[in-house]
Amino acid sequence: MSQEPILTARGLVKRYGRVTALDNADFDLYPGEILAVIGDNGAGKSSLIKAISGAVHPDEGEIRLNGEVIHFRSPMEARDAGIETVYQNLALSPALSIADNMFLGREIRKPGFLGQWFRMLDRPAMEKRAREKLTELGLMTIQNIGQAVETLSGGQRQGVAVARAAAFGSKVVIMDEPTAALGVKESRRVLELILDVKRRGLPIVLISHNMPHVFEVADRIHIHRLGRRLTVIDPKQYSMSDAVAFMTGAKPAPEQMVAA
Amino acid sequence: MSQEPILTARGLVKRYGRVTALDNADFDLYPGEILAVIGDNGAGKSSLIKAISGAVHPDEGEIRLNGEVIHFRSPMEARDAGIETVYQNLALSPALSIADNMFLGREIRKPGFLGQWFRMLDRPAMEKRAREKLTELGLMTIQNIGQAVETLSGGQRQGVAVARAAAFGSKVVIMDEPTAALGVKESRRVLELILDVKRRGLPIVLISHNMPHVFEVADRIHIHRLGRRLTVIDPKQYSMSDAVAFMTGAKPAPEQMVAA
Amino acid sequence: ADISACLITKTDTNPFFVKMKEGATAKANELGVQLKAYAGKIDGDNESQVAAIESCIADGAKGILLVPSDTKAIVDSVKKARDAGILVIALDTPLEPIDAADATFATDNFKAGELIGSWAKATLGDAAKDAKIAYMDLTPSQPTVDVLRDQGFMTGFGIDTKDVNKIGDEDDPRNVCHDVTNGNEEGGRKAMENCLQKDPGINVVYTINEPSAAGAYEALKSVGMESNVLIVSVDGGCPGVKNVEAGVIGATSQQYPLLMASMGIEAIKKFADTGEKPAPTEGKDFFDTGVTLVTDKPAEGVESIDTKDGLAKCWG
Amino acid sequence: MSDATAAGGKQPQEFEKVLSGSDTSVANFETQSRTPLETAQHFLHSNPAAVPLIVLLLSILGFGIAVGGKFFSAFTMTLILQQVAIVGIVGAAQTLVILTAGIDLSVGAIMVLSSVVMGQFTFRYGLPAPVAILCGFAVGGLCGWLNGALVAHMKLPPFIVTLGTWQIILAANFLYSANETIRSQDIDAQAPLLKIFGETFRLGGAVFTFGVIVMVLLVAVLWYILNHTAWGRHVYAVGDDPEAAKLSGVRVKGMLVQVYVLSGLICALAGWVLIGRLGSVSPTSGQFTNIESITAVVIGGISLFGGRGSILGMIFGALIVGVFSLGLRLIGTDPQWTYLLIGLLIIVAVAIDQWIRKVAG
Amino acid sequence: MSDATAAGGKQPQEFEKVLSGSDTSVANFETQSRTPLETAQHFLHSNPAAVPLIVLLLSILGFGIAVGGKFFSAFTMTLILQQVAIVGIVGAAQTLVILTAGIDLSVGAIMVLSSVVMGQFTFRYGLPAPVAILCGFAVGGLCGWLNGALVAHMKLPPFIVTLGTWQIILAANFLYSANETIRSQDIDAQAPLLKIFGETFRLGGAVFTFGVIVMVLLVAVLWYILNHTAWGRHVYAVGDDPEAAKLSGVRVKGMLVQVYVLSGLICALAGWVLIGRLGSVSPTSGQFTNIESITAVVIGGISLFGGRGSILGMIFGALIVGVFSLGLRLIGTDPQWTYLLIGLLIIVAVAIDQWIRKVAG
Ligand SMILES: Nc1ncnc2c1ncn2[C@@H]1O[C@H](COP(=O)(O)OP(=O)(O)OP(=O)(O)O)[C@@H](O)[C@H]1O
Ligand SMILES: Nc1ncnc2c1ncn2[C@@H]1O[C@H](COP(=O)(O)OP(=O)(O)OP(=O)(O)O)[C@@H](O)[C@H]1O
Ligand SMILES: OC[C@H]1O[C@](O)(CO)[C@@H](O)[C@@H]1O
Ligand SMILES: [Mg+2]
Ligand SMILES: [Mg+2]
Repeated sequence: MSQEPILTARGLVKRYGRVTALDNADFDLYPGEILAVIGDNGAGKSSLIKAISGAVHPDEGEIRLNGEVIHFRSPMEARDAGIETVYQNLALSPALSIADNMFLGREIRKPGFLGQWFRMLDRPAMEKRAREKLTELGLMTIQNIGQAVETLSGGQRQGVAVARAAAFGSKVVIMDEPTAALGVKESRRVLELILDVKRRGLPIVLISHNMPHVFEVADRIHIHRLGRRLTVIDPKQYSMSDAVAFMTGAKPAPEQMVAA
Repeated sequence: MSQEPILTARGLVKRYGRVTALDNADFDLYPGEILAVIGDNGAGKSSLIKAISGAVHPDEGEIRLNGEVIHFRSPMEARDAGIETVYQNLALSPALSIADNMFLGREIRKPGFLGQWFRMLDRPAMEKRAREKLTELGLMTIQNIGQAVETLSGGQRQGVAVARAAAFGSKVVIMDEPTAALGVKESRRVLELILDVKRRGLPIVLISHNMPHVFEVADRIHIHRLGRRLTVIDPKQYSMSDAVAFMTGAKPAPEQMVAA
Repeated sequence: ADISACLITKTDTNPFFVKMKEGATAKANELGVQLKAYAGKIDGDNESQVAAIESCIADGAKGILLVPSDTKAIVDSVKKARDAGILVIALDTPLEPIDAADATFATDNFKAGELIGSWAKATLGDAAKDAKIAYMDLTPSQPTVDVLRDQGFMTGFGIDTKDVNKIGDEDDPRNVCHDVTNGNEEGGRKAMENCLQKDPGINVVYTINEPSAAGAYEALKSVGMESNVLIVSVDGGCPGVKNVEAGVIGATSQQYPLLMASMGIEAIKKFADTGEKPAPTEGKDFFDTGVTLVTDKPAEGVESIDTKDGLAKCWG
Repeated sequence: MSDATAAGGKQPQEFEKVLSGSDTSVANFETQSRTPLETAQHFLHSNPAAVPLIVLLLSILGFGIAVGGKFFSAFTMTLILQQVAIVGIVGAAQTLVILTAGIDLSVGAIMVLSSVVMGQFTFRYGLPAPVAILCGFAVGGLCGWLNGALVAHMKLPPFIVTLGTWQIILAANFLYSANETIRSQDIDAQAPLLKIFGETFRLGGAVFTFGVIVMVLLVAVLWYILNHTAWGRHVYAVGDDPEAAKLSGVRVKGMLVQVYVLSGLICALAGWVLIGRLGSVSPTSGQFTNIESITAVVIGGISLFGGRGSILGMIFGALIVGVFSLGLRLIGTDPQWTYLLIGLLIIVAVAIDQWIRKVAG
Repeated sequence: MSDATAAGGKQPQEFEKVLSGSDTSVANFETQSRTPLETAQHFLHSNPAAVPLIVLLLSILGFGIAVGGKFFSAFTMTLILQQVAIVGIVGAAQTLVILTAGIDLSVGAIMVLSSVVMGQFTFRYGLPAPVAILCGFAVGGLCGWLNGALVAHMKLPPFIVTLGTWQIILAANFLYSANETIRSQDIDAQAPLLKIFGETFRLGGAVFTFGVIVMVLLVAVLWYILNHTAWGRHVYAVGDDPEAAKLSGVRVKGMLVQVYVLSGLICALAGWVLIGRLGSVSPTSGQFTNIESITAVVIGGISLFGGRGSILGMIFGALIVGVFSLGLRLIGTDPQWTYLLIGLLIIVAVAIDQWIRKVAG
């Protein structure tokens, strides 16, 4: 594509005490694409997307959204800018209801007087919209939208998190290993959801250790190694074996990077 | 095989409040085999192996080890009987050292007077043996056996848990999704380790959502659905598609069970 | 040479002890004595006083002025100080036994109680026969001041005290309630409320000191009973005397903490200079710093001064 | 460049294709017919303030029977409310903090310092009472801000922070006040506004103080805020899982600071009410208010781990303690029996709560 | 029956075969040359008792300079030890409980009740002193067992359990003792064994009580047990992550009960030492011992979340408080300044600790 990237990062550095989790990492995401990020455990994938989504502050480096330099001080600001993230640990509040969780930080208030002066929440509206989102995404049947998230199974929880991101992302959706704990059936549904979001025109970042899944859905694959971007490959030009070989250091990475 | 099963369970029931996690589940493990357990999220796989390893007490049902009925009141007793388990959440103490973790509950005391009267731990001996185990299993290079487990990467942690089970299991080794969070390389090492343990003559129970891995190493596959054993299949006679179809209810399970 | 002395009070929050400290400090400056002051965290806090005594020993003090919180439990520590050659004077509250200290400078607390007891009895006249009395006592451990004033009041009122060393063993039906106040406003209010519940007909309230009397008064006021009840107290601080003037308190037994403090410092100075120890008042086992009943409604047969005189002699 | 597996690109793996036929019904573990016991448990489980309310009603009933008619009098009932007012107000502050998984040992100290500031600013510096009262609130808010900043920005455990500030604030209170008590008559004469919450009015036999009214209003307003505004839901989210709250868009640090500041302001309000209750400004009051407020919160079924419970539970908890204390006095037991029974009550209340959670799953 | 993918059985997937050639070196993030600051941080990080030890030495030095030579005298130094003995012993009990991620608010009450039992059983029932002392230990152990059983078996939060038992035990103490103090003279005459820990012996200018010796021995023994026996490691494991400890073979419930019982027995020991220190048996003592012992533990760098810290840190923490208290008293500051400074100390000590953890990563 000849388009400009929607989201870029250059020279990101993040240190945790003596550990350097990000070591001059770069990143590019183009409009409408599914970009997979793969790498060994501890390569720095989660740190990368946390830096991009405002969950941690990089020690060095620059992030641009649509060409403009941004400095998110909190995940809230990234969300306000249209970047939605499914974190590896889901980030749901166990004791709050499904609807409360989906709307946390972007609650709907009652119209008119009550909402404006008494800042009263519009529970029915939020529950209705939450139910719609879940149904629309065809993800699962949840009987009671008011039930606490802690009463859901692991798969259902992952579903809520994914649905929240898919429903509210207006510019970018990022998913960190959204299928790690899921079974065959549940994983497939998440993949379908990802393709769905793409069809709506949003670019997606997918972190995953599952090579067949990555090669099935990704338009480009960002290979992360030792805290930095090693290379970006086109899944149609390289095999899974190649990708694994690059990512584990079994083969040197190709010199030229694939411009998307 | 015409042998007697080493570990059996009949009619296990376990309820959590209104949820029935195990609903009359059966289970058989034969000597020297790798038995895979597969099933949807929430099917009750973890509950099953927790019941077998003494981590939870089934409400009903009977468990036999080598034909004798057993009632483990704690994981400790299961371990004393030679059953070692890698739980889904690893069960490592973050602030304790690798050596302390490996020997937790089976510490080695100093020989002679100090050990007998003052119950003094033999730190050097434990560290030496821990290092040996980790090296012998060829799993990874850990510089400092005295470092706290919390300073290890996710993969290294899983490695310590697996090594502990492999090293101490004398009758049975159980692993609950030991590769869920692991990368391609790290998962492969765990599979090799499993084959290694089998070569030492121990039977292994492997819970996994990764079909290719399951079909690669399993001798028999126990399919769990809605809290009970649906069927047991021989991976040489059924395809992955069949297994997935049974486990998700897409196809009815074959009538006759495969005696191993 | 430089003589150093210690003042250890029950708390440093009761105005009585605040004044005592001021008086002692002034006297110490005058005589060139170095004074360090210590206090417990709450009334009844014995451990802080033990630690304070030890500090004084370590500090090489010549004398200690002590207002003991727990009059029995502190005795051993006092002995240690005396063994170290320090003069220990109990102020306000005698030790048990009283001769555990080298000297005691105090109000005659039994008499203080007796005065307000007799006054209440005389004021009530015939009604005294079926009075309903509530006692706002000090702390559960019943230190000497607590017992002396409480039992003194009963004696003055004509109630059989049974064991005069023990509060609460009486069987006179006029005693309807005993509760502890820790000698402060909050405790006074709570204790009074509790007693009111037991018997809303209470018409005489004995209080261990003026802070607790103030609290008890608020409780009475909140249920509109303040004018039906006779409150008596001990202390005679300026706020207390004003309360007598305003009719909040019927009568109070005035004590003289500044005198206790200044005499105490003088005694220590003298002991340091000459080795001589202070002597008790004739016929008593302690030095009596005096007590005077203050009321604007004098009663027959009970000697008293009015609030104008009381205000002239009050202490802060 | 490409091998066999690469051919699989853009295609699900073979074994995943069968999924289209998989069972789409959702497993329903729920037993259809519920026994009355189960229904009750479910109700109790979903209404966290119900258990303390029931305990409260039962204890009123119990003492009513044991003590007789006098216990049911409007007089007794309102006296309980009066005795509970301070703990109820401070308990509201404590509830906010505990809902965020914190704990505030300094509440009593903040309350007393604020009341001393209100008094001394009026009498020592001659400020008009309303100004002095505002200064008292400012000091309360400031103490709360200090706690909040240490907890949120320095990431210190709330127990430790407030253990420290408790001692600091209390000592500051004694040093500043020079332990002077301000007398009731002086307040009446010069600044009756300080005592406004001690004013009473009657409704039949019942005597209410303004302090009681303000407690009830405060709890009602906080209940509304906690349950019907975004800010309130964020308080729960922060206590439930701060990391999750942060990642899903709650400004956790800001929330924590706000909660502690609000708690400080409420303690200042309690300080004002305290002046009304004692009639005077006494720097020695409130020594046990922290423990009493935590007790009310705990008996009220609010989890010390944060994120669970209702502020209504706290007020029922405070009333239960009030009913027990007064009831036992009326029966005529030694006050020590009250402490003993309240100790038992704490354990029993929490055990019941735990049991309901467990059985209701 | 078998399709394309089944052919892969017993074979790794294609893309996994390349792994044989993968990089086998282990990523080494560690910067090779450490600056002296980093080395210091690392040292402090791996020796949890080092920070309080350094603070202790600095504060002794500071007060030595401020107070003058008298502060360094053997007499003063040993006096601090004497004053710290009770808090140090109770702090050892508190340390055990806090290491298991618990907290014990009832320690002071157990201590006092045990001392009262030792005294009253001797004087009220005329039992021989050794028997009465054993009874005191039995009562202490029983109280601990009650706490432990409620925490381990009923799964109630330790804060709530001990908030309850604190009140229960204290009230039982007052009811049983009838608030009677047993006087020093009587103990000397009839049962001097009760006061044995108050006995002193001299070494030059230093004055040691047996109470001090027993505190030092107790801490040394517990240090050995916690660090060099399996039981001790299990205490840490339980506090670190009880679920993990249970699954990896620690009898968590049993351990918890044992820890609380041991804590109760240590409190009983403290009760015995208390008789020696006060000379008498006083049922009103120990009101602040719970807060004081928690303060020592916290300043000693032991985590309130369990599993981290050294019992040596606790004793240094207790000594720091002792040095501050005595030092400030000898300087002659208002006692309120002492409380204020100790409050500051708590916060600063924990902030430093947190900072070291953070920077040392
Ligand atoms: N909060 C933290 N504190 C200290 N070290 C951290 C922290 N977060 C990450 N790290 C370290 O940074 C490195 C990169 O971690 P990161 O989570 O980004 O890896 P990852 O590629 O997402 O791994 P995985 O595939 O296992 O999720 C690891 O060595 C990890 O231990
Ligand atoms: N401690 C618990 N309390 C309540 N419900 C539980 C508990 N543990 C398991 N369950 C429920 O029991 C059912 C079976 O859970 P289990 O963990 O055994 O499933 P699983 O097959 O291991 O799933 P997964 O593949 O996601 O690990 C689920 O519905 C789960 O929600
Ligand atoms: O708290 C009791 C103390 O209060 C006083 O009456 C002063 O108010 C003292 O004489 C007494 O010791
Ligand atoms: Mg990650
Ligand atoms: Mg599982």
